[in-house]
Formats: sequence, C-alpha cells, structure tokens
Amino acid sequence: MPNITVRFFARYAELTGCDTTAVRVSGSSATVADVLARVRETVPGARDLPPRPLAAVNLRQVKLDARVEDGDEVALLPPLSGG
Amino acid sequence: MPNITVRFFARYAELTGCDTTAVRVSGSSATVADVLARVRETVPGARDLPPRPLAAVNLRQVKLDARVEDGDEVALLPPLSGG
Amino acid sequence: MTYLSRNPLAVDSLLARVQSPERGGTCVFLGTVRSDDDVTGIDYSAYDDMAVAEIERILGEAQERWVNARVTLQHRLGLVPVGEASIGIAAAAPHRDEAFAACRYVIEEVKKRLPVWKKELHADGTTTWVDPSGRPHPLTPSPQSGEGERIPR
Amino acid sequence: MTYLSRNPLAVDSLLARVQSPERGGTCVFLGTVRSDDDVTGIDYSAYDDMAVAEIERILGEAQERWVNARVTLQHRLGLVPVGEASIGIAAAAPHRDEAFAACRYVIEEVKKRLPVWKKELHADGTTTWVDPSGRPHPLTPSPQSGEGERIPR
Repeated sequence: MPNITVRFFARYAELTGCDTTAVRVSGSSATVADVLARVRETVPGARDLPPRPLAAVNLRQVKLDARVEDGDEVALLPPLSGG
Repeated sequence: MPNITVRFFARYAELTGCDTTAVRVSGSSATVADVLARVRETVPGARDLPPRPLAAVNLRQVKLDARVEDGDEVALLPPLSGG
Repeated sequence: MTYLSRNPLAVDSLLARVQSPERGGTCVFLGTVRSDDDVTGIDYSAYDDMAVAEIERILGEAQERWVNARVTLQHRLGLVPVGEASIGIAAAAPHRDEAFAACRYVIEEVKKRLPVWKKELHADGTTTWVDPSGRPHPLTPSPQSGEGERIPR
Repeated sequence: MTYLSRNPLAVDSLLARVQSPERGGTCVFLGTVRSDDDVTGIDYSAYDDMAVAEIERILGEAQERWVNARVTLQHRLGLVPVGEASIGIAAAAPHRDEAFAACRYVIEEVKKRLPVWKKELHADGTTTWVDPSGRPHPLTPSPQSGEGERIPR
C-alpha cells in the first residue's frame, strides 16, 4: 500500500483548505489518477478540483497515468502562471 | 558651381590626412560621384579611397548617383561597424 | 545561486553572473507587474522545490543548446507592486544571435513550465488568481473548462 | 536624450527611459567589447551628427512598427576597454513579443546603418580598423575588395 504525500498549491490549496495531506493507494501499479481519486474521497474541498488537474511527481510534471511509488510526493498544480 | 563640404572619417581620414575639405563641382546636375572624382584630384591621399565608398549627403546615406547642391555636406564613410 | 527571491531583482547582479570578456552580446528580459485595470500588485507563490528543479532543467537545456552562452534567471516571490520586476533573465554569449535566442527560450519555457502562481491584488481589497491565458479565476470553486486539458511535458 | 556618450553605459538609466506601469515586458541588449586575440580595447569614433540623426530615424521606425513600445539606445564613443559595453538598447512594451522584436530590430539596424567605426587596440600597441564582417583592415592603404559594393539604403 504505497503511502503518498499530496501537496496542494495556490487556488487548489484554497479549495481544499490544506497544503499537504497523505493518502494510501492500493496495488503496485497505482497511478497519479488513483491518488487523485483517493484525495477526492478523503479531502472534502477536493471535490471541486477540476477533473484533470496538472500534476507533478517528485518535482517533475507528469501525466495522470504516471505510476506512483511508496514515499512519492504528488503535487496538484493549478494552471501555471510564472514569469 | 556648387560648393560642397566633404568630410572624411576613421580610416578614410587617415588615408587623406584630413577631416574636412571643400570642393567645387561644375553644373547643376552634379552628383556625389562627381564630388568624389574632384576629391581624388585635389586631395593627395584620396587616390587610395576605394572606387565606390559609402557616402552620405546631409546626414543621410545615399548612392553615388545622388545629386548634390550648393552648401551640401558630403561624407565619405568607411564600412560601418557600430554597435 | 538563488533562483527564487523575496527581494527586488537587481539587474546588475544578473549581468555579473553571465557576462565575461569572451561574451560580446548580452540579452536581458525583465517581466514587470503591469497596471491592468485596478491591479495594485501581484502576490507570487511557488512550489519552491519544483520551481528550482525546473529552473535548473530549463537553464541546463539552454546551456546544451547554446554551448557558448551563459544564462541565469531570478524569479521574485511574494508581493510585487505594479511596475516592479517579477522575473529577470540574463543571457550572455559571444554573439548576439545566441544571446537573444537563449534568453527568449528561457522566458518561454518559464511561462510554460514553472510552478508559480499569481494572485492579483485589486485597489478595492479583493484578489483574483490569474489564469495563464490572462483570464482571472474567480475564487468560487468552479472548475474552468480546458483547465485539465493541458498536456504535461 | 544623449544617444552618444563617452562615459560607461548605465543599464538603469536606459531602463528608466522606457519602463512604465503599462509595459510589462522589457528587453535589453548590451554589446560589450570582446577579448578577441590580443585586443585590449576598442576606440569608437563616429560621424556624430549623422549618428544621432540615424539613431532618431531607427528609433522612429521601431516606434511606428511597435506603437505601444518605447525604445532607446546609447552608444559609447572613445576608448572602451574589454568587457565594457559599447552599446545598450532597452525596449519596453505591454507584452514581451514586442519588446524582443523592437530591441532586435534596433540592434540590427544599428549594425547596418550607424556611422560608427572601431579601431582595435592590441596588447603590443598596434591598432587595426575593424571591418563590419569582422576582418581587420590593415592600416596600409589597400582598398578592400568588396568594400565599395555595399548598396546604400
């Protein structure tokens, strides 16, 4: 049961009311999408996240079908607006 | 007989040994080429100017067939290398 | 090297990081907070660790592509008042083509890839999150159409 | 506005001339004297009156083409040691595309049109006039092939 740290930023942190949470996903082939589904179940405000938000695993942007492993840090990122 | 001020810059000033000279060209349809020909006759070092140097009349670059009028300032410009 | 800073950016220190006697051309880009509508400033926040990692990747790519160039950047975080710079990029190279190209590459990639967010502060005290397309996000939780369509790199 | 200067260029003063709260993107170009071979510096000379007129024409063209941009430049004359800037251009505009484009336009036109000449100073005390293609002119009066071929604009 991979244990995943999930981080929320900017508007998403406002929606969820938190910066960080931890979720467990089942199986050895869990993906970011699975993490996202689990977050929606456990973090009340997360229902209002968009269906397919930008995501990063361990500081690198990934697609939602990217695999996650125990100890990974998954970040859910509002549309980027740097510069 | 238009009276023309001629200015030399950079390497051309070194070739001619002078910064400024004055020449008279004949006729009402004299051109920069005529001025250049007259300069070659009257300024010793000017024989070593290239056959078709860059030229300007009254602070604006022109072709050698551009007309000159009395009081004009003609400048002979080595290849430009600003910046 | 501090890529992220809470202090005003200093162009001179960016220049000092990239210029050298072998590099005859330097291109600098500064992005400053614009006085749109009633905006008084922008509050910048970042996923700091990822932003630094992404900046290092972007600069590394520029370095690979323009091997004789040196490029650096600094992104400001926190409240940036109208008229002050939120980002500064400096690229120096032996010739100007490379300096312009490397500088441009970095700002374009930053806009696409840096995990940084802007919250506009308005004269009336309200705030809005800025969408990358320039549309403001209302703070009410209505998912924007297209927001999830972006293909991560 | 002093477009020609015998003092070191100050980027901050260039920026101050073009930046404003409406202009969110600023692009700066600096051309510095490169340490080629044994060059210790370059002595810049100009046809001052024409240089100023040409700079005004070039900036006017940029202004017409990018109407929301503001562009300025300063060219240094006299001896410029290796590593110091001989030219600085700053362009500010509401968006970065215009700032980059206007800045680039001005440096390209300057290189083609400004009546300015470089004499390289070498470590051994000799000097050479610089050809725009980068080939040094010997000081012996041998007309360079192709030199007269340039078509004035």
